Amino acid sequence: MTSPQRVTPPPAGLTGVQLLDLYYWMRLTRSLEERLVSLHRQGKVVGGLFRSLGQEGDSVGSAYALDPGDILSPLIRNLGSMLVKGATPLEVLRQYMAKAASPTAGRELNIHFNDLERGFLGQVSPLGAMVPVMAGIALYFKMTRQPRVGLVYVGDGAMSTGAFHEGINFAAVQRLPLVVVCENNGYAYSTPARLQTAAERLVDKAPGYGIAGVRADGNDVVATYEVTREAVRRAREGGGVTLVELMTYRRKGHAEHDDQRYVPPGEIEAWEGNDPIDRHLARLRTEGWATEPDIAGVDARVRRELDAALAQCLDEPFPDASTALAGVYADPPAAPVEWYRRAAG
Amino acid sequence: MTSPQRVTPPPAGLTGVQLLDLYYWMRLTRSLEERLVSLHRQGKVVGGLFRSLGQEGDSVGSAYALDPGDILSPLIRNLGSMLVKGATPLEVLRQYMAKAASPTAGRELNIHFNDLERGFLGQVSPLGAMVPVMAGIALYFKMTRQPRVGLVYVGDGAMSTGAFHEGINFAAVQRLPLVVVCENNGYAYSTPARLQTAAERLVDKAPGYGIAGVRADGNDVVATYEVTREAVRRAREGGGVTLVELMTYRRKGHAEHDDQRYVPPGEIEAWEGNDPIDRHLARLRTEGWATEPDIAGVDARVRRELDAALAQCLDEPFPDASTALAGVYADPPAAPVEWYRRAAG
Amino acid sequence: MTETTYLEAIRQGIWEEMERDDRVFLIGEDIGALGGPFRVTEGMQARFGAERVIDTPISEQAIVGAAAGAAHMGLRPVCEMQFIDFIACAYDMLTNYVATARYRAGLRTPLVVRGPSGGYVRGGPFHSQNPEAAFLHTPGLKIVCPATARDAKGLIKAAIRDEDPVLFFEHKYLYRRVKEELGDGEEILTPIGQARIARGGTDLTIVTWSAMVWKALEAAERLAVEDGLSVEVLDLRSLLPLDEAAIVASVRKTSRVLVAHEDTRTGGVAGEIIARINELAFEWLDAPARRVAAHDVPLPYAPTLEDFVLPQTDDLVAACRWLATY
Amino acid sequence: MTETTYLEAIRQGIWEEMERDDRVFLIGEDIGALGGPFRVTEGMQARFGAERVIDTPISEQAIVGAAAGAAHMGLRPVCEMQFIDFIACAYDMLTNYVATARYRAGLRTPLVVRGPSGGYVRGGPFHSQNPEAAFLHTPGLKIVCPATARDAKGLIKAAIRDEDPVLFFEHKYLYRRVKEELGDGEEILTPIGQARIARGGTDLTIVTWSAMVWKALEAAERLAVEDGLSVEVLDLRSLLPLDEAAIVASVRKTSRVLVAHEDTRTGGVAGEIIARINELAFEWLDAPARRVAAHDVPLPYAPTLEDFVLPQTDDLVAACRWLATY
Ligand SMILES: Cc1ncc(C[n+]2csc(CCOP(=O)(O)OP(=O)(O)O)c2C)c(N)n1
Ligand SMILES: Cc1ncc(C[n+]2csc(CCOP(=O)(O)OP(=O)(O)O)c2C)c(N)n1
Ligand SMILES: [Mg+2]
Ligand SMILES: [Mg+2]
Repeated sequence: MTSPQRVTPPPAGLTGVQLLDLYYWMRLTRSLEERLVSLHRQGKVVGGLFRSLGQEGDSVGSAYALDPGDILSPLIRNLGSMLVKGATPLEVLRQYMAKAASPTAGRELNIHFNDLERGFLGQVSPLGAMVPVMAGIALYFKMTRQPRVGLVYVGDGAMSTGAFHEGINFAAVQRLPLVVVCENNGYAYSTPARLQTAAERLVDKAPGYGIAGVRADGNDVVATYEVTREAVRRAREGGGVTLVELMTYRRKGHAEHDDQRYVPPGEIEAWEGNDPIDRHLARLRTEGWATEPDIAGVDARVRRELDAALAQCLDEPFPDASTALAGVYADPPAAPVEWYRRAAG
Repeated sequence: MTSPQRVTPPPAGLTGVQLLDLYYWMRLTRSLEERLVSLHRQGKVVGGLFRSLGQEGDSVGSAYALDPGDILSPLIRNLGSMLVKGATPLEVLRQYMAKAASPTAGRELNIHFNDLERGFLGQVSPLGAMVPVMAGIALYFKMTRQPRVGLVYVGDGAMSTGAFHEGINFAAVQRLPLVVVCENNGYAYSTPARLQTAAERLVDKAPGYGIAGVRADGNDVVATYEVTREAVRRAREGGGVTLVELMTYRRKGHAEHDDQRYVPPGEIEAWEGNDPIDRHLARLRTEGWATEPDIAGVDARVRRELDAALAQCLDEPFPDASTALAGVYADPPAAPVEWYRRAAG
Repeated sequence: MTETTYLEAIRQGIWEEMERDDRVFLIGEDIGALGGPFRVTEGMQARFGAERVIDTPISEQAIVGAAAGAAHMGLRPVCEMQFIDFIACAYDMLTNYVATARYRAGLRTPLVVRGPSGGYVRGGPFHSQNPEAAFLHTPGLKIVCPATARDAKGLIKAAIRDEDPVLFFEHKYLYRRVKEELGDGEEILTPIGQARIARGGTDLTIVTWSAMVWKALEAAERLAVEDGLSVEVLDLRSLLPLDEAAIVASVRKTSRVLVAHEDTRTGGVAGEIIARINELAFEWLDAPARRVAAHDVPLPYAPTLEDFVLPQTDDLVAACRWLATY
Repeated sequence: MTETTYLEAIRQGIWEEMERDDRVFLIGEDIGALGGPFRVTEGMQARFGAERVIDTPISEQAIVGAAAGAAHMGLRPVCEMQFIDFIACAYDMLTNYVATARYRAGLRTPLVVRGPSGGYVRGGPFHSQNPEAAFLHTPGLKIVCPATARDAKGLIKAAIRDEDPVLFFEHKYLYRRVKEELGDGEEILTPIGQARIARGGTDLTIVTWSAMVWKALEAAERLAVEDGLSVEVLDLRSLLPLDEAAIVASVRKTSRVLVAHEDTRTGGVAGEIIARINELAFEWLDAPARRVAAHDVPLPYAPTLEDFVLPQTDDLVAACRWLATY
């Protein structure tokens, strides 16, 4: 698959196959979201839809730096990270459409789902909460002497939460194998980063926690991979926590309904010229890591996979109401049916 | 009062009167605590007793840097700051002994009391909470264009709380006239600073909030005054938040009942040689800012004042039970008396 | 005259108070240029400036804590929780600091915390909560939950003028679904702590609040038509303080009572209400006071599940029939 | 045989579980060298090492959150809140994350959060709280509140072995005041969700838990001697799940019931219990089910005030007399 006309040494030690792989994951992410946009317009997505357009590079590049056995916890916009870690488009589609067969059986939304075996722990909505939780997973790795690493994403916004602070600080003190990836996409909903923090760079928080800090271009999937890989290595070798700040931009609104009225004119357009997929494709082409047929092959594969996933789940049912009460506790196994739902009390 | 044999220029622009004043406040703090220790042994202090032995310098020096109209919020160990801001020994004694005539009428403990006119807002127990609250007071100063400043104390321990993080960050973004004084006394209860943070210096957190940071010797009352004064000036002139780290040491246990079993041998003794009062006295003497009669005069004044305060309140009553229900709300003015306390329901 | 939605009523209420009293200011996430996710504060930053409509970092503890500090000094902050579910992040600040400030320390702390609450909108477990039970046992707080556009306006205004901290739980399902004429130029103020008889009746009382009022009214209508039952619907409007007198009066009249709320049953507000009914109207009860509430599970996302877990009009009808024939 | 205090019983329970199961670990502030402010974890770091007895920064959210993460992976964390009042700081983490994890996402989260709670110790508003009402309406959590040394040991062991998150509220007033013989070598496990009849009786039931059990026993004794009344004292031990069957059985037997708790009345746990009694034993009631609870104020510091605000044995006696003569 690596093509003969290659002209430079492989970036970040990645093989041609891996470079094409990165393209595959980014393309899959974007195309899956595009499918979700049409489903949303058709009213098939039950709740809101959150896009990562323009941020596929940082999600994919950072998740790609993990090994099997490592566990990550995504943000709402880390669809790409979930996919890299083995979540399937079918699962994601089912989640958004609240299907009975979805990983959470229709209980939770979008990418809020987990598989600790594959290595992802879905987030909850209260921002920052996953930082302490992932510190706990890293604590488990440390206590059981397993050379595994946790990675948790936070936004430029989520870093303002108390939970973030308490979690990263605890992990730092314990020198846990944790990588904290700050996706700095310029906004938290409508709030620009300058109203979120007075710091020049979010990575400037690292010394205050006594941890390593590094900043990279999040729209360069390879650079993202490279800095995260280094942070993962450090964590795995007992070097403790790294704060990785990835500079990127949220080209779509906070969610589909957001008209981005608060964005200065021209800003989005400027970032369109800095698209992570375009940039990676350009690299693949100019440095000769992939041929046109390679690329077309990936595109076709993505289409095929998404077609298949969609075909499988589109007409699946919602969960049956009778499933609503099970599993709040291991014991008792189900909450009681309220008396007004039965004949009488 | 300034003596003729003065040999150096006044430190930090303080006059001889002021330098002796600093001594007065430190001595008052220490002697008041010593009185409290005997009261505690006699069972007259209702709850716990928290000492600031060896930390009087940082409390007094920092509070002394404020102007009338400025407001501070103390920690449990900032008795000295409260006194400088106008809280009286009588009030403090009454608080500890839960007297009816205490500022909180027996509802709250020790130095948990307020007078916004004099410029102090007592803390609550949940650590860190006062940082957002004091940010709100500074916000009020800013919104009403008053050249006033807020100062909030946090311990090396309290800086680990989410409330600290959210409060200082908000204040930083809004460029509020707030000074955050970290009293780094080496311990939070039994927890040494290295288990509280992996940072080398707590002041290293400042760049992460985009604010000024400065560190000083907290056992040098003049140095403490000087750095805080500069931070207060910056705040008053619209320069925003400063994090001031004052290096000191908690020579007594967390509270009177704490046997300090966790402290390495020799550590306390080493710090005894670095006593803020001794150091300041030595400066007064060697630099000639005060004569022996000046110093003896202060000591006598402190004794006199404490004798008087104690004489006044020692036999005062506890609050009457009938006062227990008033003032939860402005309206209704009192909680209802529970039915079992009355004839019948 | 045109009709005003529940959402617009809240907006108007805040707006009027901002115009009337320059101590009032707003603080929260994305309330400025965006006007909040539901546009409750739309246009306010343009009108009142960024100093009185403050976009904060994502820091609920700081929002509430800073509001408390400003309130001590005489300002009147109105805090927005972007979704009320996130009020959990400010739980310590609200219960330990804000609620106790007057009692402990004589500090006035007039502030409002408001935000979109409630389900029936496919919001999943973190965008559908009804947090009133979490705060009911906190002396020092007040809690209001308007059901109508008029009360939404009247209660937000009363909350802003109140001398104590008020939690204002607005129901997002009602935002645009409920509207009424609000009379031009009339000053609407709903006293905190007073219930409202939403529908008079003599056979049975439904005590409820917020969105559930509308389901209760539907149920009452159906029971009138299909069963000839006269059901009184009491809209509490305030939960803290609770209008005991109104509850007792209605129960003494009808002798049968159903307390209905959207939140889960165990530990929900209905328990408190039933205990009070028991204490104050036991002799008048011809049937046990009963509760209709959500099933005891986190609120799931799928429509089928949400519809099953949350109480529906049919459930109220069934429960009333059970009570009426007891 | 020697008597074991309530505090020592908790310590033993934790110790035994640490010995038995190396997945169990402790996490909290000052629990290592210090052994916690009350010495509940005394000697544990020396025995089990700093990896299994982790001194944390002052970060309640991190303590609970990290415990949850570790629990997902199969460990069994026991978190200490230095005073239970500070559990308020972890409210979001507990209610939104921990409690929902199994239902939302099939995540096992076996963890215990424990800490000194309760008043009668002149602790003032922030070192005296009873936080059970704050968590009662959270499906997914369990709540236990032991009154005796035996149950303190039996419930902490059961809590650690439970597959779900358990809040263990130990009463600091009982730490050294309550003791009993615990039988050498006997494995004590108290099933979660089962009440205990602390004293049998036929005329009236007091439903209560934690420190109030002892006051109820005192009251029962006085009422037996002075009034010839036979008062049953039901020690609930667990509040979530609630032992409905035991409550109902007792109420059906005595037909008069007092629910007593130390926490403030409005929104307190008694409301839930009275609602259930109403639902399940209404026909058996000869008098209204009534509550004895603290007055609705933050808990003040002065002895005179604390004694007035918190319910005392005299109050229970007065309330029982009122009920008995209804
Ligand atoms: C504690 C909390 N407060 C508020 C919200 C509402 N909220 C959801 S996403 C969001 C913005 C998040 O911004 P950021 O962390 O930068 O992530 P991004 O959306 O840019 O990826 C907000 C305010 C929340 N989820 N949690
Ligand atoms: C949120 C919270 N958690 C725990 C405590 C219990 N506690 C009281 S003081 C203290 C140690 C404080 O240490 P530090 O902030 O360094 O202040 P210092 O006592 O050294 O002045 C702890 C853990 C508390 N008050 N608040
Ligand atoms: Mg962002
Ligand atoms: Mg300290």
